[in-house]
Amino acid sequence: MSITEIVLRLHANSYYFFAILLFIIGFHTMLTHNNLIKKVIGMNIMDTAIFLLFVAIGYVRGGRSPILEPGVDHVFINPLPTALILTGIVVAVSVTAYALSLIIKLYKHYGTIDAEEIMRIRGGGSL
Amino acid sequence: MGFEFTFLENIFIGTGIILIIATFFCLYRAVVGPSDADRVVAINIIGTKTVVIISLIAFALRQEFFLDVALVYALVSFVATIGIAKYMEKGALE
Amino acid sequence: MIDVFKYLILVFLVFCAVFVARAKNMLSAVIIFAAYSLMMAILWLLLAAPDVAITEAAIGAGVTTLLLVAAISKTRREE
Amino acid sequence: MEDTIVRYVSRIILPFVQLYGLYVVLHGHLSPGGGFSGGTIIGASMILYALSFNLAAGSKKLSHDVSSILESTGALIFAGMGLISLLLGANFLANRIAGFPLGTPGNIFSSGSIVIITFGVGIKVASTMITLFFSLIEEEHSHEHH
Amino acid sequence: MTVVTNVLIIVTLAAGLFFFLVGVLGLLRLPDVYSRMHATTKCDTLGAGLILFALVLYAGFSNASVKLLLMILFLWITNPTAAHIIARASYRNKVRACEGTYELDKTGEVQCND
Amino acid sequence: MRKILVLFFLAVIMVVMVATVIEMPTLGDPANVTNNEVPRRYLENSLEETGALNVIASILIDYRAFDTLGEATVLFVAIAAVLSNMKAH
Amino acid sequence: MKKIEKDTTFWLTAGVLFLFWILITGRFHWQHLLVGAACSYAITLFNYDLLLKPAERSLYHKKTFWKWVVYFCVLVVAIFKSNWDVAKIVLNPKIDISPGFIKYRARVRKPLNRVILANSITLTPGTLTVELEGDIYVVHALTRGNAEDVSEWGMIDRLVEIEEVERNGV
Amino acid sequence: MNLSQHLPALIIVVPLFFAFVMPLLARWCKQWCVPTTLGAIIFSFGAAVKMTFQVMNTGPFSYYMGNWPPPWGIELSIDYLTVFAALTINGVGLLIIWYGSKDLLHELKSEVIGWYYTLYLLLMASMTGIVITNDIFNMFVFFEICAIASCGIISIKESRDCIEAAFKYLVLSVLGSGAFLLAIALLYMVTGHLNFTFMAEALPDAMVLYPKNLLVALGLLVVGLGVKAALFPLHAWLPDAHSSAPSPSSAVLSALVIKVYAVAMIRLLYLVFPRELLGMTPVMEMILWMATLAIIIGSMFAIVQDDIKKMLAYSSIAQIGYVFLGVGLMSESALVGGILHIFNHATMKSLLFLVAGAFIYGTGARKLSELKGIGHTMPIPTIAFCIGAFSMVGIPITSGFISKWYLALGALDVGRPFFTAVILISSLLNGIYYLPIVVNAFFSKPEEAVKEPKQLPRQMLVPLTLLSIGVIFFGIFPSLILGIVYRAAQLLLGL
Repeated sequence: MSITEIVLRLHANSYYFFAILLFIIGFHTMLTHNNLIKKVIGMNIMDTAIFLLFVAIGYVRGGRSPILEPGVDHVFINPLPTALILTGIVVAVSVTAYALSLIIKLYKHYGTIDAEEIMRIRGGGSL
Repeated sequence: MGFEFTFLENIFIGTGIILIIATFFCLYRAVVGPSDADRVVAINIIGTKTVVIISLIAFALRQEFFLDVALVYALVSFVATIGIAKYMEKGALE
Repeated sequence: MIDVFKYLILVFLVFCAVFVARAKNMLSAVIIFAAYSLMMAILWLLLAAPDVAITEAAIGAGVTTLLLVAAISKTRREE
Repeated sequence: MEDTIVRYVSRIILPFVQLYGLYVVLHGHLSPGGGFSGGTIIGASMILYALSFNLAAGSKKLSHDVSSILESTGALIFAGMGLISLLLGANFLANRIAGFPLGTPGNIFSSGSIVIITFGVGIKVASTMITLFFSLIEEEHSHEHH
Repeated sequence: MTVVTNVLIIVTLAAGLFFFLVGVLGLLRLPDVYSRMHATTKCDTLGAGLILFALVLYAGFSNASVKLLLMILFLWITNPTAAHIIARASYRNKVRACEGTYELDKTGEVQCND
Repeated sequence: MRKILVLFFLAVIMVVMVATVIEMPTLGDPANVTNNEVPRRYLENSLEETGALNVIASILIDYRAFDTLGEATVLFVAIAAVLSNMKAH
Repeated sequence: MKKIEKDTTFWLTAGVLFLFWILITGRFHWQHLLVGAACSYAITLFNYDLLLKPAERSLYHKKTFWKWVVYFCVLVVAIFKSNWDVAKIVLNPKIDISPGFIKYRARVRKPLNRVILANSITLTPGTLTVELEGDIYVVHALTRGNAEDVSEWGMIDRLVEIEEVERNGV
Repeated sequence: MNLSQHLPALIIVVPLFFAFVMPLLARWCKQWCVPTTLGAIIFSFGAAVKMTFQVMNTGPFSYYMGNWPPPWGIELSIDYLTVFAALTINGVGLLIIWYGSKDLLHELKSEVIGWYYTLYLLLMASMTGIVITNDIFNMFVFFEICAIASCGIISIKESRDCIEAAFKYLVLSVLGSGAFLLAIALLYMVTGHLNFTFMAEALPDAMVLYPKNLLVALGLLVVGLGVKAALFPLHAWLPDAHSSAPSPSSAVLSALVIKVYAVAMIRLLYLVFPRELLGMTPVMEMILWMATLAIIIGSMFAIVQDDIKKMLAYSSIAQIGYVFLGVGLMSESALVGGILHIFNHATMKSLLFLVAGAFIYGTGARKLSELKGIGHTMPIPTIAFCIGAFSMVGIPITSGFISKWYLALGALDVGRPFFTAVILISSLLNGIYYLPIVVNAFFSKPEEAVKEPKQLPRQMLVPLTLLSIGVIFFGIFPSLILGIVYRAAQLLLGL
């Protein structure tokens, strides 16, 4: 495959490509940062990236969002991924809230929210 | 898109593009700061611009119920700004 | 035309994600993350998913930001 | 926050935010939105109240007892609609087959159980968002009193 | 008629865009938070108002334009408030203003005037 | 050292994923396999089967209502977990 | 439970909310109207403590209505002017400002009017309300000229006049 | 309405329903919390039993949520494997919470006990949901409930180790869920379905057109589920989480939660992915080697532990390896062994954790060195511990022997005696760390800490006894459950 072809494919699938890029960035944030809140934000970015990929699957060129008008005929997008991702967003916010409450408690017990410091206080292991 | 854009719709999209480019500069301000207040101002502006961009593409894509989303933004971003400002002032949210 | 629009937003998102990772100050990370959420909503609209956009608007820009600020206010701010 | 401007502006726009949230909830089957987004908007309005006045006022207005009842009620409405459709002889969470009237599309009271469930979800999500925020904020508050 | 409306829309849109850009430029160029806030609140409020008003003209008399007008109203109420609260937060936390900023107490003077 | 390892790992993932993206079905193509009978029925019959104009609401609360019940439960479980965590002092 | 007194303010708020509902739904079927009425009533009831008490309300008085209209028209003109000012400053290659904080007192009594004044100050030329405590305003002015303007500025006088009319009217 | 027809839905919904009511009960009539919880789980257990008979008599069946047929709505599938798993979950879960209703009183503050029951019911409902749903996205939703609920029952105990462990577990769970959701996206993109059956039908075509997509999806699926099931290199969260939690939580996490993900993986790999795709890739081989490493290294780590719960946690890593060994070998006997081990490990590991909890309850000691001679002062729990330990080692007439026997047979069936040797070696390793405890418990002088233990209340003794009887009973009469396990394996392998 030549470079032009690859670029054209990536242009055609641009949402997928950027979703993957965002996923990697979020994943990187989650892996390499010691600050736990940063980890949570990275997790959120990762989640949104996956949602972007998922919603992009349902897109149809020229499609309208699926709100029916009786008597009018339109091309609609595929509504299923959108419906699924609504669920996903709520899941993400629940996890975020719970993770933040754990972080607050960790801060209360350890006096820090740095993963490495917590590990040092506990002794051994890695997060 | 399944239809040709009219002249005005093209203008709307063009306006949107210029606004997005402007948003990049706001992001620059949000990143470099220097103070927290600068960042909050930047995010406030990004919020306003988002509302406008959403309204623009609602008309450009001929889907007027997108305006609901813009209205939600106008309402909710205010809450976020107040929250951040309160934290900045007091160091706590209560 | 709309492609340019799309790419600009996507690049904006990538910038936001990178800057979130690089931010030294937690509050600025949260603020940039709020900007990320705001732009994401436009993307959802381009993908013709207003329901997701409206939820992202309320949850991503509003509640998540406030929860993160709440968590920061309870903990330390600098990295 | 003892700020006159924010206080008055919140006082003026809060009812509108809440009404808009209710609109989003109740028109979930007609326009974008639904229980989750609308509920979050209502929750955000209460958060705004707590921010612009203070936490004590917020928890006085919607006490923990009330919000925990609302939470359970919302979830129980959802599960209860499913069980009602069982009683009506259909499978769990059935709508038309269970015999809920669908009404005329475009009206608020249409589409059978959807609008009821959306309303339940809206209640639940609103109280959930409020409780999540308050419990994250309040912790230190009660700790100080110890 | 339509030509007139179109021209009006484009002019309003351009004006709004101009003010938006001025706001962004101000955000970038001005020296401290407070003066940046001048640029942003005023220009953003007006810019958003103008662009949304252009869309109102485009939509004509419909539900959409009502929503747009409501949006303008909300923005005009909330934007100055947000600006004020940010300014207050930074003022109380003694965020440094740029060099040459003076402080004046005119409470007495105004008292005399009336 | 660890950072380099992580970066290498992420680079590998990136390369694999981009290679996948290149071969994925074209975005927005109406002939994609996802536009099969499933969304077609949602779009064509949801009005008479559920009576909701918003197809997403009809999927969310009728066709796949069990998912949404699960979603409400996720919120509930988050509340239970957060409160049990925060109130325990 | 405190007894809720359903006075004019209550019904007026409910009415405004109902109008808002009609505006955003844009549907006039009886079901929508019924639900809208119920919702606005419920929300007014829920937000009873937020309603403006008689001493605070100022916006809706018969005699001052036109004065308010004029006020807002002047405000819009002032906003345009302020934007033009800012544009001139920002687009100037050399930024020419001399910012400062000015503390002054305005003789506006009602809190809501004070809030309106503060927001108007924020929106109008070269000034930004930084703090509002009692009737003391701390204003950030962008240029020396703006700072001088504040005291002889028409908005305050208009508000004071409105308040006087209101007081005399009641 | 005919109640028995709706059991597949009710088995999930009834615990959910009572979980929603539980906060109100906990606030206003506390004494009803325990009976309600027990009642809800007894109902689910009864439903599982009823469905087992139904399946054995009339074959697998499915339930359509909201009367929408599969590609459109959500389908719950009741077949041999799912009903077996549901039976295990609700049976063992019932005994654990019965035991817990007393044990929790001394481990938790009184104001959070209501939340514990809420979380426990939600955990039960979500685990049952994961195993019986036939829809991949629905499975994801239940994964999330399960993840948060299982973190919740760890962090509910106010100690810093618990919170730290819960956070670690949560982060890794979220990573796993993220990988799983990405895999769902990739699979949905090329098949257009979310239902297992329909996906399986569409996959052979997709395999020709978009092989890379499927391979990446497969990899993400295995990694995502592997993290959640603590498959060997991805197990970092497990020891802390399982050892610091309150004993009933440790029991349910170790015995059931990680197994549920294993069941999900079995169902996805065998029912959805076409055999050719699995043959094309080294996925099965990788699972096999990971399982082997898990068995050996998990046991080695367990040997060096001094904390009884930590030792049991490491032993869980080894034991989940057996299940995946059965999955990876892909022969009938091995699969039977693997599935059977899900049940057997659930009973014996919950027994061991509960006994550990009883030791801690009675003496407050959790170091193995402090527990010497406990057989003299707490005989019944110690005998139960012995039974569990023998079963872990795989001594005949205990149920652990049966599953290991089938696994060994399965390894020989496919001509890989190496894995039989692995099983033998691991039994030896298990013996090294379990038998000294048993010997010390009975044949050394009681340590100071265990001299005068608190007497165990009946609510704690009865579940222990029942579980130990179960371990022996299913070791002597394995045919009772072997029938259903055999059919499950045959269904999975398409025989």
